[in-house]
Amino acid sequence: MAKEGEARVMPVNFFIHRGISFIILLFGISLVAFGLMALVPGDTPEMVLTSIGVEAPPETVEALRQQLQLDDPVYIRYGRWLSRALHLDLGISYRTGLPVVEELGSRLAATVQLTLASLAFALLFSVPLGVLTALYPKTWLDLIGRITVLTGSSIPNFWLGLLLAYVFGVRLQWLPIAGAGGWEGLILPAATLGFGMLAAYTRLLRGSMLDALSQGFIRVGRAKGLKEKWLIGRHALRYALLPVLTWFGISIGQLLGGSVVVETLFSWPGLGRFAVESIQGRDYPVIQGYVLFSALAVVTVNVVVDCLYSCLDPRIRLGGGREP
Amino acid sequence: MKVSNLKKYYTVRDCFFAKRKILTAVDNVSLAVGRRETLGIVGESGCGKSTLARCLVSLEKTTSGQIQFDGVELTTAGREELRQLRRNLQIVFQDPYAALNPLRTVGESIIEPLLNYHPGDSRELEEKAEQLLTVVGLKPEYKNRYPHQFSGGQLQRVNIARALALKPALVVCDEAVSNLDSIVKTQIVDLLLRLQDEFNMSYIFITHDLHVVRRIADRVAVMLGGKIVEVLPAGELAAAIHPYTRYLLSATLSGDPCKRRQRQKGTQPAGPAGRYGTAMSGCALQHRCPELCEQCRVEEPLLKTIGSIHQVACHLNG
Amino acid sequence: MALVVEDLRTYYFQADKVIPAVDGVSFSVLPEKTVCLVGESGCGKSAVALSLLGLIEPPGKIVAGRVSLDGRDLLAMPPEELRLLRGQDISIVFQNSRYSLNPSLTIGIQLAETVLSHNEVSRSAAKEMAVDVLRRVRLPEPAQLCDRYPFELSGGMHQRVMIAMALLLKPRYLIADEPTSALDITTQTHILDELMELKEQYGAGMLFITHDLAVVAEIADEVAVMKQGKIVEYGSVFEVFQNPAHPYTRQLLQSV
Amino acid sequence: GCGGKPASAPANTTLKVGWDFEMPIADPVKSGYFLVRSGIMETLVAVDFDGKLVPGLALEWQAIGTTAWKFTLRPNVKFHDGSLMTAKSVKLAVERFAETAKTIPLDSIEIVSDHEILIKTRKPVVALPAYLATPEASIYGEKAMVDGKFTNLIGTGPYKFIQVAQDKSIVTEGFTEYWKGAPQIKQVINRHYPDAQTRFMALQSGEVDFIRNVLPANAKLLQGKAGYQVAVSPVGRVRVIYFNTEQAGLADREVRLAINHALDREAIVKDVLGGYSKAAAGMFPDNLPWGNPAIKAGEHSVATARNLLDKAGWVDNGSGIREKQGKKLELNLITYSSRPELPDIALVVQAQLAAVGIKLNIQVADIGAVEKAMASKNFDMVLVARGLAFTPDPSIAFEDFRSTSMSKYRPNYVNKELDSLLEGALRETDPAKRQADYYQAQEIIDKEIPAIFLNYYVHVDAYKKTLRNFRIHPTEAHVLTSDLQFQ
Amino acid sequence: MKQNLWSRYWQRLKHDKAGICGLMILLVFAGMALTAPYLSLHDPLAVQLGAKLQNPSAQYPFGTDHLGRCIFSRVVYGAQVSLAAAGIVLGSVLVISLPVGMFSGYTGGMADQIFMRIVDTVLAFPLLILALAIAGFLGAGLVNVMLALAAVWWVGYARIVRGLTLAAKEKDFVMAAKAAGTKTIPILYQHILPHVLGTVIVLATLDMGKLIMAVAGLSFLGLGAQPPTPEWGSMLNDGRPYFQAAPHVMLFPGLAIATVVLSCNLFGDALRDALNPQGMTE
Ligand SMILES: Nc1ncnc2c1ncn2[C@@H]1O[C@H](COP(=O)(O)OP(=O)(O)OP(=O)(O)O)[C@@H](O)[C@H]1O
Ligand SMILES: Nc1ncnc2c1ncn2[C@@H]1O[C@H](COP(=O)(O)OP(=O)(O)OP(=O)(O)O)[C@@H](O)[C@H]1O
Ligand SMILES: [Mg+2]
Ligand SMILES: [Mg+2]
Repeated sequence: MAKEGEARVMPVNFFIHRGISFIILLFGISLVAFGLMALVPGDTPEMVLTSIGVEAPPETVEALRQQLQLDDPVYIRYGRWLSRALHLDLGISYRTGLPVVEELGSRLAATVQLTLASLAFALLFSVPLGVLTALYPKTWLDLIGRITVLTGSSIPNFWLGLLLAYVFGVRLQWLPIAGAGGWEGLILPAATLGFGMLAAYTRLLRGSMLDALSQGFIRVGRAKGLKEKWLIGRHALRYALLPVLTWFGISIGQLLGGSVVVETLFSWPGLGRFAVESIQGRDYPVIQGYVLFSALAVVTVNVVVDCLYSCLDPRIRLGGGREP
Repeated sequence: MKVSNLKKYYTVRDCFFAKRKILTAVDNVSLAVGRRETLGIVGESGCGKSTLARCLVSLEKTTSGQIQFDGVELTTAGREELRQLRRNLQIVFQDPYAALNPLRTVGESIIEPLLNYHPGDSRELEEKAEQLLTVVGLKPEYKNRYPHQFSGGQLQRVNIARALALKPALVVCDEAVSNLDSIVKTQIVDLLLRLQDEFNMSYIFITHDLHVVRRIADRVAVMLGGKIVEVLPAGELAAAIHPYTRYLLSATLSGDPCKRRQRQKGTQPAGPAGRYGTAMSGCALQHRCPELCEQCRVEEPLLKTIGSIHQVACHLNG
Repeated sequence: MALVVEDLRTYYFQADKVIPAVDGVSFSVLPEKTVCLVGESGCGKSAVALSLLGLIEPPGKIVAGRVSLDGRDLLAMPPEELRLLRGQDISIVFQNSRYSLNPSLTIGIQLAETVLSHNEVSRSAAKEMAVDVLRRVRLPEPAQLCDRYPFELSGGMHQRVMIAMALLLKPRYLIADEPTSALDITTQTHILDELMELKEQYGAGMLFITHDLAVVAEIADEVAVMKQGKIVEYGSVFEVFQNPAHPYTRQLLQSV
Repeated sequence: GCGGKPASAPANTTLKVGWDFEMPIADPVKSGYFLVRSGIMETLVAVDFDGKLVPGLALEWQAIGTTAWKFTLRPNVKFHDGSLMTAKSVKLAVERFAETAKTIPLDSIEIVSDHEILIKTRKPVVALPAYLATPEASIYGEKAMVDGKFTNLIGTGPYKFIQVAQDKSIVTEGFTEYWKGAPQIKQVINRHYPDAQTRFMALQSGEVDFIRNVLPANAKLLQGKAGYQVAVSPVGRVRVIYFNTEQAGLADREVRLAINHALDREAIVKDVLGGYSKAAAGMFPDNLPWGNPAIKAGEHSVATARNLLDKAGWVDNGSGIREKQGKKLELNLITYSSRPELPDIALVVQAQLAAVGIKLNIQVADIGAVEKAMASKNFDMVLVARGLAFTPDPSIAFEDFRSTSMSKYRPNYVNKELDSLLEGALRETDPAKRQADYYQAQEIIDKEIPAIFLNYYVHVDAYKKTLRNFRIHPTEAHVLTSDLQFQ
Repeated sequence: MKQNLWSRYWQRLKHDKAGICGLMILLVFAGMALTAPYLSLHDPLAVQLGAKLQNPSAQYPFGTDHLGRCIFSRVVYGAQVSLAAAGIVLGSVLVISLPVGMFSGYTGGMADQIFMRIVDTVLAFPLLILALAIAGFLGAGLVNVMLALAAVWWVGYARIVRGLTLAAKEKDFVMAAKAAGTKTIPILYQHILPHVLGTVIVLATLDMGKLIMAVAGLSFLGLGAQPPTPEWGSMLNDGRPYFQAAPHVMLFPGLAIATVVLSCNLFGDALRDALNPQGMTE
C-alpha cells in the first residue's frame, strides 16, 4: 500500500496565493479605472462647469484645471488618486458636491436589494424549471417550459418593464410603479430584471442537468434506492450547478450594470442609474468611484464563487494530480 | 525502457482546512524492459500499478526519477519530442469507459493514433479501423457506435485496438483483459503474443490474473505499497521467495467446484491490507507477514539480486 | 421466496436497427443460493442485471418478461415501492465502478446516504455503518477513506467501495456485475468470503456475473451460460462443469 | 400605496410630484435650480411671468455708479430654522455664489445696514440683478454653513426641507412662517422618475399628483380625460440649428438662406412636437421681453430655396443632390439624444432639405460630443435646444454670436459689426439703449443667418384637476409656488 | 465515420423539431435581410409626416412610426443591420474566446495565470462603461460599437471556456488522446471543444438578443448605428414615447427581436443536444 508522510513539498499556501493575485487584480483595476477616463471624450473642467449650469469664461476653466491639478503628469495624478482611494477618499462629485463614497454608499443598498431580489426571482423559477425540463427532455412540458422562459427574456428589458408597469401599475393598480419604499415596490423591477436572467439560468441548468443525468452515478443512485428528490438535488443538481456558478460569477458585473435600464424605468435609486447619469454628466470622480466600487464587488463575489466552486468540485480544491 | 528510482507523490487533504499530507503512490521503482520482452506487474490493489503505468508513458508528472525510452529521457523531454516517442509507446487504460471520448464513435477513437502519425486517405483509415476491430474480435460495423452503446469487455477491446493501431514498440497494458471472458481473453493474449513475434513489441502487462501472467510475461515484477518487492522469470513463479508473492500464489482458486476452498470462518484473513495514513518504517508487509523478524519492523528491505534475474526485497529470504 | 426472471427481453432501439441485448432469459435466484452468469463479452449479462432492477435507460427497453421478487412484480411496481426495495432488498454492483461514483462527493457521504434513504438512523450511525462496511471489504483505514474523493482512489479501491455500498444494508438479493475483476487474488478471495458470509448469515441470494470460471467454481450453486442474449445452458455448478452440454460451454471451460 | 410616506400629514394636503430631472439636494451653488423649483430656496431678485425682474428677497436695487449696486432687503423674512434673514446671511450667500460662478467679478460686499448691502464689482456688471436671479444665487441661513461647508438646507422658500427618504424621494413641508403667507400644501413628496413613460404611468395610477414634462403623445391621451389637467407653458428655450459659416457650402449666405426657406417650421411643430411648441420668429419667444417684434419667422418656400441654390451655383445634375464644381452639397448635422425630440427633428430637417437637393447626414451623439465638435469647429450644422433665461438677461443668449465670447455654442461666425454692437451692449447701462442694441443685433442675425431658430420650447406638465394655481415661469425656475393648493 | 464529427451532429440535429423550427425562422430572417429591397413596400427611410402613427393597414402592414415611416419596411431592412451586427460580434467573440480559453485552461502555468488576471480585471468592470469608453475612444459608428462590444464580450466567454476546459482535461479520454500522440491543437479541437461547446452554445444563443439590445443601447447614447438606420433596437427605443398612444410602434420591432432571440435559443438547445449523443439515439 502507499506510504505517507508529513508534507515535504508544501505548495504555496492557498490563501497567500489568492491574496497576492487579489492585490495584483486590484492594482490592475485601479489602473484601468483611472485610465478609462482618459478615453472618454470631453474636457473635464468645462464639463464640470457646464454641469453646474455656468457659462464658463476661460479664466474659470483654467482655474478649475489647476484646482483639479489636471496639468500634472498622469502618473502623479494616478498616484495621488490611488493614495486617496486607499483612504476611502474618492473625491467629490462634480454634480452634487458630496463625497463620492457617500453618494455611492447611499445607493449601494438599493442596488444590492434589487440585485438580490431579481436573483431570487430568477432562481425561484429557473431551478425548478431547469430541473424539470431536463428530467423530461423532448416532451411537451420541456417545450412549453422552455418557450415560456425564453419568451420572458427575449422581450427587451425596457419594453417588458413598461408592459409590466402598465398592466400591474396602471390597469390593475396592484403594485406601485416607482419601485421605492416597501417590498411591493421591489416586485416589478425585480421581476423585470429577473425575467432577463431567468432564461440564462434555466437553460444553463437544463443543459448541465442533462449532462449530469447521463452520468453513471445517477444510475447507481437509483440502484441504491435513493429518494428521487435526493438524487436530483444532491447528486445531479450539485453536479449541474458548476457551470451555473461560473456564469453567475461572470455575470455579476453585468448584473450590477445591467440594472441601469430597470433602475431608470422604475425610478429605483440604485448605483447603475447613478453611474449612467454620471457618465452623461461627465462626473469623473463618481464614474471612477463607481468603477472601483463595482470592480471590488465583482472581485469579492468571484472569490466567494471560487470558494463555492471548490466545495462543489473537490478536484479543484485538491489540485488534482495531473499535469498536461 | 529503463526506469530508475521513480517516485510519485500525491498530496491529499482529509478536509478543507486540514494540512496537506503526502501520499507516496510509487516509491523508488527501478525496472527495465528490453526489446521483445514482456514484463508482468502484479500486486495488491491500490499499490500503485496504474500510477506507475501513467508515469511510464509520461502522462503524469513524476516527482523524481528517470525514465529512459529508446535512449531518450522522458521526464525532461520536450512536448514534441515526447509526442514522437509516443508513436512507439502506447497504453491501455484500466477503465475502458473513461478512456474513450463519449462524444466520438469508437471508430474515430481507434484511428486517432494513426491519424496523428500517418495521416492518410480516410477510406484507408476506415478500413484500418474495421480491420483492427476484427482483430480484437468485434464486428467492423461497430465502428460507428458510441462508447455508451458497448459492454465493458467490448470497450476494453476497443482500447486495445487503439493501442495496437500504431504497432508500437512498447505497450503498457493496465488490466487490459480483466473484463473479458476466458475465450476472448485467450484470443487477445494470443494476438498480443503474435504481434510481439511479428513486430518485436514489448509489453508491460499489469494484471491480477496469474494465469495470464504466466502465459504472456517473460519476467514478473511484484509490487507492494508502491515498491517492487520481487522480480523473477514468469516461468519460475513457483520459485518465488518473497512472502507476499508466495501468498499470492497460494491464494489462487482451484477452478474446480469440487475442490472448493474451506472458508476459515471467524479468522481474520491475513490482516488489514497495508496502511493509508501514518508514515511507516520497515517492511510494507510487516503486519501480515507470517515470518516477521525484528529487522522487518525498523528497516526497509532493499531489492537484492539473488539469481540471474531474480531479485527480491526481504530481510529473511534475500 | 425467490428472485424469478421469466422470459426477459431487453432490446436497444437504434435508429436503423434493434439490438436484442437480452432475448428471452429465464432463471431464478433462491435465497442462500448463488447463480453465476457467465458468457462471452457483450452477450447481454450486464443488460440482464440492469433489467432486474428496472434500470434500463432509453434507447433500451424491456419489451417483454417478468421479474418478480418474492412474488411481487418488480417491473410493474409503483416507483416509491421500487425505490425502497432497491438497495435494501436487492442491491447491485456495477461493472464500471469508476464511472459509478459521484466525483464531487466523498466516499463517506455516498455510503451514508444509502443508509439514510432507507432507515431512520442518525448521521453518525450511518457513518459508522459506512466505516464498518469499508473495513469488511478490506479497504485500509476506512475512517479516513470516508473523507476521500473518488478520483483519489485506485481502480480496485473503487470496485471495493462499490461492493461495500451494495453490502451496506445486508440485502436479501445481490446482483454483482464483475465485482472483483480489478482485484488482486488475495483481496478477491477475501471479498468472496465476505459475500459467502452474507449468503450464509443472512440467507441472501446472489446473481454473480463474471468471466472468471475459477470464481464460478468457487462460489456458484447454479450456473447460467449466456450467448447472444440467450441462456444456452443452465444447471447446477457441478453438472455444468463436469458435463457441459452446450458446445460453447465446453469451449469456455477448455479455454482456462 | 407607496412607502416612504410619513404618516403625519393628511392625504389631501400632501402633494406628490414626479420630477423629470435629477433632484440633487446639495449646495445651491451647484444644485440651486432644483432648490428653487421645489420652493425650498429663493433668490434676491425674482422673475415674473413675463420674464421681467421683480423684487424677491430684495425689495429694490439700484446701481451706484458703474461698479456698485445697492440692494435693499425685504424685512421680516424668516429662514426655515426660524431665524430672520439678515444682511450678513445674504452677504455670505452672494459671496459664495460669486466665488464659484465667477460670472460676477466681485470686489466686496458691504453691509450698509441691517436691510441694505452694497455689492461692489471690479468691472462694471450691467446685468448684476439678473445674475442674482439665477437659482445658484439662492439665499440661505448662516447656520447652513458648518466649518465652511454647506451642510444644512435652510432656505426662505414656501417649502421647508425635511429629509431625503429611504427611496431618495425628497420630503418637504409647507413653511408656516413664509413671508408671503403659509402655503396650503402641508407636505410635498418630490420623486424623480427619469423615464417619461413610467412618470406618466405614475400619474395615471395615482401614485403622484403632478408630473413634469409629459410626452406629446401622452399629453394627447390625457386631453379630454376627466380628472386630469395638462398645462402647456411656453418657456425661455429655443431649438436652434447653428451653422459653421466657415464650412465650404455654408460660407455662402444664400445657401443658409435657402436652407431657412426649405424648412417647414410649422410641420415640425405640428407633426414632430405634437403641436406643443411654437414656430420661432427670431431668437426669443414672446414670453420673454427681449425679442424684436419686427422679426418674422422664415417663410417656408421650396421654390425660393431652389432658386437661391441655383443662383448660388449649386445645381442638380439629375442625381437628386446639388453640385457645384464637382462637389456635392452634402452636409452633416450633429445633435444629441438626451432630448429625444431632437433626433426626430433632425430627421425631418433631413427630409425637408432632401426636397431641395441638399443631402444631410445625421449624427446623434451626446451633448459632450456636440460641444466638442463645436469647440474644434469640426461640424457643419448642429441642432441644440438652447436655454435663454436661466439668467434673466438677454446678454447671455447673445454670447453665442459674439466671436470673442467663451460660449460653447458659437457657430463659428465672425461679424465685426455684430461684435462691437454686442460688446457695447454689455457695458450699456441705459435700459432703453441696451434694448435698441439687442434689437439691432437680432436683425443682423436674422439677415446673416448664422443660425436658424426653429421653434420655441413649450413645457407640458400634467396634474390632477384638483390641483389649483399651477403656473410655470418662463425661466423654468419656479414650479412649486406658495399658492398651489388642492380644491 | 463516413461523415466527420460535425456533419454527424447535423444528422442528429435534423430530428429536433423545435430546433429545426428555430433554424427555419432564423433562415427566414436571414432571407429577409438579403431580399430586403424586394420585400419592403416603402422606402424605410422616407419621412412622411402626413402619415405618422398609422395603425396597421393594407398599405402599411405594421403601421407607420412617429415620422410616418413604414414599420414593415424598416423591420425588413432592420434585419440586415441587427442580425449582421449581433452575428458578427458573436462570431468574433467565439473565434477569440474559444481558442484563448481552451489554450489557457489546457496548458495552464504562467500564461494561464497572466491571462486570468487580465480577464478578471476586465470582467470586474461594468460592461456598459467599458464599451462606452472604447466606443468613445474609437468614435461613433456601428463598426466601432461592434468592435467595442466584441472587445468586452469575449472575456467572459474565455473564462467560461477555460473553466470547462479545466474540467474536461481531467478526463481519462483526454489522457488517452495524448497517449495516442495527438498534438495539443487537435486535442483541443477534437476532444475538449465538443465538451466545451455545449455550454458555450447555450450562452451564445442567449447572447444574440442581448447583443442586439446592447448595440441599440449604445446607439441610444449616440455611439452606434446612426438614425435613420433602421436598426431594431433603435426602432424599439424610438417607439417608447408611443408606448400607450401607439403600441404598434414598439410591438413589431420588439416582436422581431423576440422572435430572433427565441429561435436562436431553440436552435441552440437543439445544437447542444445534438452534440451530446447520450439519450438521444432514438
Ligand atoms: N445503450 C446501448 N445502445 C445500444 N446497444 C447497447 C447499449 N448498451 C449495450 N448495448 C449492446 O448490448 C449488448 C449487451 O451488452 P452488455 O453490457 O449486457 O454485455 P455484457 O454481457 O455485460 O458484456 P461484458 O462482459 O463485456 O461486460 C452488447 O452487444 C452491447 O453492444
Ligand atoms: N489523483 C490522486 N490523488 C491522490 N491519490 C491518488 C490519486 N491517484 C491514485 N492515488 C492513490 O495512489 C495509490 C495507488 O493508486 P493506483 O491507481 O496506482 O493503484 P493500482 O495499483 O492501480 O490499484 P488497482 O489494482 O486497484 O487499480 C492509491 O492508494 C490511490 O489512492
Ligand atoms: Mg489500477
Ligand atoms: Mg457487462
